[in-house]
Amino acid sequence: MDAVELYSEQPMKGGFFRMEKKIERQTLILRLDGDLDMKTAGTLRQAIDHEIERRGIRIVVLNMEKVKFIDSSGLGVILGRYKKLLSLGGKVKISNVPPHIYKIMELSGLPRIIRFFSDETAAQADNEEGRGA
Amino acid sequence: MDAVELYSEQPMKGGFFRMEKKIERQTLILRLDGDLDMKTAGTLRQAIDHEIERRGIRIVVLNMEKVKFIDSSGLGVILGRYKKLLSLGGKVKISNVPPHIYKIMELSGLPRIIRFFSDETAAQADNEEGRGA
Amino acid sequence: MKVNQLVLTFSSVAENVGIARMLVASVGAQLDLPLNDIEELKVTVSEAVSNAIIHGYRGESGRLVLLELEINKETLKITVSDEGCGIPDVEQAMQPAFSTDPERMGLGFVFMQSFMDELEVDSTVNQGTTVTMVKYLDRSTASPSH
Amino acid sequence: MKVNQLVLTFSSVAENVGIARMLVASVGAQLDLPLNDIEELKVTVSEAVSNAIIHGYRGESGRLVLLELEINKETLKITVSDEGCGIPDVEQAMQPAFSTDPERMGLGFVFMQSFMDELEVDSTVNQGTTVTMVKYLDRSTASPSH
Ligand SMILES: Nc1ncnc2c1ncn2[C@@H]1O[C@H](COP(=O)(O)OP(=O)(O)O)[C@@H](O)[C@H]1O
Ligand SMILES: Nc1ncnc2c1ncn2[C@@H]1O[C@H](COP(=O)(O)OP(=O)(O)O)[C@@H](O)[C@H]1O
Repeated sequence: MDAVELYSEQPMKGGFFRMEKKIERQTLILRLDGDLDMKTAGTLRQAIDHEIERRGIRIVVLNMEKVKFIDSSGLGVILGRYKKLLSLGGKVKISNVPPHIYKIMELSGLPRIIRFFSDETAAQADNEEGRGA
Repeated sequence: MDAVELYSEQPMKGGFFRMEKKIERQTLILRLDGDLDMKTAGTLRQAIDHEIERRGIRIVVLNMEKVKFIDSSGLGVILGRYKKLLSLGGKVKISNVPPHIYKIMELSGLPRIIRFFSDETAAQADNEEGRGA
Repeated sequence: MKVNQLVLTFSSVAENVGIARMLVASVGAQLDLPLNDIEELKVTVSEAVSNAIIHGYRGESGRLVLLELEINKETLKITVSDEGCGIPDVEQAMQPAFSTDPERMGLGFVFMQSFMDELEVDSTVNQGTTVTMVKYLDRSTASPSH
Repeated sequence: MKVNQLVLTFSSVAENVGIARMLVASVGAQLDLPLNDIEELKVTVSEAVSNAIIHGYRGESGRLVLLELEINKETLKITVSDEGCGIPDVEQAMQPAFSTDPERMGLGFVFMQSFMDELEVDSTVNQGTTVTMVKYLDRSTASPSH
């Protein structure tokens, strides 16, 4: 079979964002999917703040596996939630970050402030250790 | 698991086109992949004309399974190859057309002129029958 | 009331036809239109932009094509313009199967007409052509995206 | 020599940030840039356009943002402009972590600077801001797309 490459282009995605919410033993797990930018960051902020205020959530795990894009608006909301939870004695943890998203997060210095985990289980395990200590 | 739909959008594709070429018993099979428009239609025309002239190909099967987009520039090149082959005693056959591509082809009237087949095998089988008759 | 407006002005090169299609597709997605409508909008824009480049500018690159997308409450207005050779007889040009190029099918205007609710062609020889098209958005019955 | 030029003028609404990113991504794909470079271009455009909407127009919709992409033989030039409030002290604004909005990180210009080879900010208070950025294209060593 003779493959003739003529003109090729990566599939493109526009501004798409959704999330799945899960609450387990006072921990809010959010599985984010899509682009985290000035259009969508507010939705993430509201979702987290809502659970902090209504349910007294203090640990938030952000599963970033399906995040396709992040910029400083998205990073700012994550840092903002980290600060808010810190003042309440809680924390933000991040899991399943794809490599190209990690690069942007690294440039922002976020991994020096917030802990990153390979998956949700690791993030939650660390939670219990933290409480046990 | 609580799914919160916030903002959702279909994945997008830009102008991408490539093809795979296969020659079997005087039949040229082209597996097209991507967008067939004014940018890429010329490449398809050249590929077919080249095989007609250099190898005496008379039957062309266009497998459209992976065609994502077609407009009148793409349809025009297919009709043009049909006419050229007709004058040489040959023909163009089309297989594996996705439904949304078929809709556009139908509007153009092409299915009343060129025969469509569910897959390459059916297209080639008809070929042999045609020759046997 | 104009809700959102995007105008893309671009060089008359074939590479940009795919980009013009992608722009209308992403606006269609933003409007939560069904996939089938988005496909039709892509064909519409592809035809109008191809005409501007192929006929209006006769393939000459380095000229400019304008694609305007205006989202109103109940309509999507698409305008494609060039400052090319113009059309001497618009009525004739819009006839199905009419083409000044023997290699082409003369289906561009047929597709635009089938897929849009309104189509107006304004052309002046040696000054250029503007194709204005409107699609009605039935947003009340729009189904959630998925 | 200007090879290709695309200018997108659009309303200052958040929905359009994703569309602006998609435009630069498809131009990057047209240039056969590596995926990583395309990601960086998307962040760059996202930051500059967000700044125009958030800071320049203070979130006011119905104003216009301009995104210009100019593809030359050896460079991709990206210009983002608004006719908004302008920046009184550009040098200060470009400092890492500086932001006039306590909720924001002050990283927009940092990202633009990291991802582009040249960055110039031209701003006049009450008249607007133009950010001009250049990326060098090393097309001789560009690998075939796949
Ligand atoms: N933008 C344009 N500038 C000049 N002539 C045009 C333009 N658009 C269409 N035409 C004329 O109208 C004819 C019919 O157009 P169309 O229905 O799109 O078919 P086709 O592109 O296949 O010729 C063209 O052949 C051309 O002569
Ligand atoms: N287009 C603009 N119009 C007005 N002010 C701007 C513009 N772009 C940037 N600024 C100013 O420069 C500051 C720094 O911008 P930036 O580095 O992108 O960080 P951030 O957006 O997080 O504030 C902004 O807080 C704002 O005061």
